Amino acid sequence: MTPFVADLLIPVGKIIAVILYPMIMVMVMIWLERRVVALMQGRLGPNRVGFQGVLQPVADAAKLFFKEDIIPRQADKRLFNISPILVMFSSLLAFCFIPLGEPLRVGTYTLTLWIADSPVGLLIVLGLSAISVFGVIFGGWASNSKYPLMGALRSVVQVLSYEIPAGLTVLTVAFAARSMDLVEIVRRQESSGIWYGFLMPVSFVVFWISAVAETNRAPFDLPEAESELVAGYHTEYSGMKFAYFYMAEYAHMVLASSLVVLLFFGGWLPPFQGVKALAFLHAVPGFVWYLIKIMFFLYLYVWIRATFPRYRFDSLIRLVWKWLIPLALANFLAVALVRFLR
Amino acid sequence: MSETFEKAPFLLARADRFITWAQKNSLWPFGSGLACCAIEMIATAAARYDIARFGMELFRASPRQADLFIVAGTVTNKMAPVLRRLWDQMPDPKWSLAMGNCAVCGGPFPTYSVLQGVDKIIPVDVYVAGCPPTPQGLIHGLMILQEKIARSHPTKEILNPDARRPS
Amino acid sequence: MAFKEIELNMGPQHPSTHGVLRLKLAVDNEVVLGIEPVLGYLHRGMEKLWESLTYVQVVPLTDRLDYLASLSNNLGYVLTVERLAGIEIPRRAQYIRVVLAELQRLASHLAWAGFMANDIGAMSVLLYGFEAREEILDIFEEYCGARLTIHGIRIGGVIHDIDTGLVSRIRTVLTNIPKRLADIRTLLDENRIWKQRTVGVGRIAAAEAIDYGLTGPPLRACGVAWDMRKDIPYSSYGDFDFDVPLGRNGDVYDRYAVRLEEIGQSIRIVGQALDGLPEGPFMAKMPRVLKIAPGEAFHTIEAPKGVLGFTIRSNGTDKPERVKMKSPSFINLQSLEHMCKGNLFSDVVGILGSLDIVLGEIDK
Amino acid sequence: MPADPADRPELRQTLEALTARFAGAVLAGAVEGRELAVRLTKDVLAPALRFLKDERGFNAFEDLVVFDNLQAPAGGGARFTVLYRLYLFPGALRARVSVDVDEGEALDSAVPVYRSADWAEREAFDMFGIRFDGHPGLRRIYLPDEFEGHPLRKDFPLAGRDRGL
Repeated sequence: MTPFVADLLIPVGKIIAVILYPMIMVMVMIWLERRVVALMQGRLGPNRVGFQGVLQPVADAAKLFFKEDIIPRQADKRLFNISPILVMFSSLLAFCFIPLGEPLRVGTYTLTLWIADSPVGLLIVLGLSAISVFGVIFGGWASNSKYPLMGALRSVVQVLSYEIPAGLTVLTVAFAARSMDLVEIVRRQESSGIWYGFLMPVSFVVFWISAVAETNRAPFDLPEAESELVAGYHTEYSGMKFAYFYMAEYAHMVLASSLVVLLFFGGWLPPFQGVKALAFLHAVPGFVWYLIKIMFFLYLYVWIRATFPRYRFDSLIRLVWKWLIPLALANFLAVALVRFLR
Repeated sequence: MSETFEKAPFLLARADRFITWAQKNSLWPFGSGLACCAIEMIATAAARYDIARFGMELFRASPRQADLFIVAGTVTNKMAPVLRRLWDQMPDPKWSLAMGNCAVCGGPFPTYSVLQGVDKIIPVDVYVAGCPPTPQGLIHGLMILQEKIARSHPTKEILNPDARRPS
Repeated sequence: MAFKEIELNMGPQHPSTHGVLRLKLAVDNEVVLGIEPVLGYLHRGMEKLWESLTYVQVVPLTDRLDYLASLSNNLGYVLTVERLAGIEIPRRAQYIRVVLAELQRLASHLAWAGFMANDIGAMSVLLYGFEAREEILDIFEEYCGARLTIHGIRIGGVIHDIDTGLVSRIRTVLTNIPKRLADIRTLLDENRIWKQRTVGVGRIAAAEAIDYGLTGPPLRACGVAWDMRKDIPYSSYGDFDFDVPLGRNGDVYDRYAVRLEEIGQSIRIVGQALDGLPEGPFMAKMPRVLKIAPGEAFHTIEAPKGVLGFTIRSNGTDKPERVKMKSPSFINLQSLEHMCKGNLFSDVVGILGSLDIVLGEIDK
Repeated sequence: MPADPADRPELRQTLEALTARFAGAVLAGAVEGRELAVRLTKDVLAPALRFLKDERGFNAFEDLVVFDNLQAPAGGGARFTVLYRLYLFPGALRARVSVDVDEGEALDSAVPVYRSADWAEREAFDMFGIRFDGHPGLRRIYLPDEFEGHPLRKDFPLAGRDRGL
């Protein structure tokens, strides 16, 4: 294995893979969302473009690519252009720290299925996904018109206040796994034989609710409420810039679901490890389990969107400050107590 | 470059086919209904007729992200400047469809406050007659528009901007 | 810090203004201080146009007023002309008119349920409501060929007779509607988010409602039992027994509950009308050119949106001297500011949806 | 549907009370079925509406109708006839208060009495040009403010005067 291959080809290959992975997941997600929401509403959804509408996201992206790129005259040019990049960049960068499976032994070389694995990978991913809030704020502010501004202000308050319960519940997982390293957390779940989702169900539920809220989805989609704010913070965006916002939203959903799977449902571990009779499940590679679990949570996102009405702003904030944060705190104390007594 | 374009080398023709295929199959209509035709437009997007099958499901509320302007209903003189502004706010390449007799030619209202036909203020690609046109009629109009897009040559417009359509 | 009141414009083009209504809102970051609706973006000059058409030619134009309930507009106008001209309508025609008007109320309420739920965020209810409404539109299409602007009721009676085949198809639709309604009810009735968005929002007291001239479901949601079908029965509504659903505290949730309840009542009325369909002609004997002696008549009906009234003055020729329409949505919209003051911006969308206004009827 | 044959006694009392209260101003009065029709002079309109609402219980304002008598001259020969239609809930009784107005004359507004008369009066001003004194914000409701002329007058052509746009 010449250093040229080891130090250049493989890392570049991995980087391309990490960029492609969310893009493909976003394409799948766009198709999945429009089909599933349509079927839930008693209609068919896109099924003319390619087999069963599979090429629909490709058509959307290509069309948006060739659209005229309008920058409103009264907009603040620099901020206006930076915000879609910020939103997209933060989610793609966060994907570098998401491990996709156990390292593979390829001949003599061990291929690690992630780009960077740091002892504080969890914090870095949370921090990076928080950068997207800046993109939304700059975008809403720079468009210099009333509806985007209101959308951006709503998004600021919502995402910041939902970071707190998310952070607290993530702490309980780190507490249980005694480390912040995502790979270590999964290995810890494997060795302890029980997934944290079942060990600490309250943490899972609170984290899931704040994950849905942070990605501005479903009942919490106030920043881009079509019926009130026309199109929320990305009202003034068109063409490829809007495509960034549109895809970044899905990328954040994939990021949040993969986080939930890693932290609470044992990433790439096959289910029912302990049971000897089901040992054949180990034959299936870890990455496949990982994908199945992520798809389940993405389906859950879409299911929630098709059923629930939208929260009003004050009830949204009351939910987090009166219910989620106290619950997360109590849960954190309980976990700490249990750890201390054992 | 434009002379070589006359011979429409293979590359540009293929690019045309791909671009028009993408534009044809992801026409996002602009959700602006004016009168009775708006209800039929929504019925066309609803479960039974479902234009989501052709990829037209996302009724964008903001003109910036829409590429098809369906003028569904009566255009009054008070609404005309608003409609023109909405049309200008839409990014190119954009198409428009005059749905219903009121939008096409003023319909049953030869009165002081109605604009006799929306093509007085915006260029119209497809006229759909009917008062209101049935969802099948509207879908037929949309299919004609898709054929019109398939025949267009976006690369020609990109290469020499002066050949651009009057907007 | 100087208090700066933002002037927000829910402009003539907005996803949830149900047409071309423009609301000038004075907003203190999301709290509504004042609303001034601006109308006229769909003013087609109907009343001027009617003065240059004959009585019979006006009927199809009344379809385009409240385009979600065109048969009710026809019924209102046609009853006024018949009262003016003193035409006697055969009982079978009156029963068929009741069947059509009540089916139209079903379609209008189902479409409204979809629009309102979509404004508050529950997208799927719009699709379920429209799917249920499509079945009723099939009946209209079979009866007289049109889905939305139906023009099914003429001066002197109705266009066609109802044969047994159509009666059985109407009955199957009547059995399907409650099933679809059950979907909508399970999705919304006890939904915590829906209740948070609607209970106690846009509340109006009964006395204020009457003073604001509110009519129809928004008024009955305040507990005021004013239903023209009961108070001044017309077109043989007296023969059917149905009760008038009432709300208690006149907020958005009660208007929602009253309208869904009315759907159940309308199904009862259509059932009874079909059972008791009398024999006889479906159209009175009408002169070829209808000339009406000078006079004036005023008649009101209970349209899905509220009390719809027509004042017609004749001058002996075949053209009306003046036709004035009293539109329920026009009067109901006046109380929007009273209901929205002090609420949040996202409640304005809910309250506007609960009033169920249609711009064709407001702007005439 | 012919009007109810039985005349309503309370409407008859209202008519007598009205004629007693506004002696010279009641030009004509009749009770027909469930409707009381009264023709008043211009200056007594607002007090009469206040009287009907407070003492006689006509609590709901139903409609405001304006007739242009250019071709069909009314009794008094005035250009416009303005009708106020009131409704008594729950008794289901109606009152038709009509006033004759000449061109250029103003009526005093009914908004202090019936709040929902606001837009109806603005529409009457927009369509006929009748001014209402005391109206909180009398301006055109349908047509743009720079529109000249009042469309529903008989002498206004259907297709409008200037075919702008």
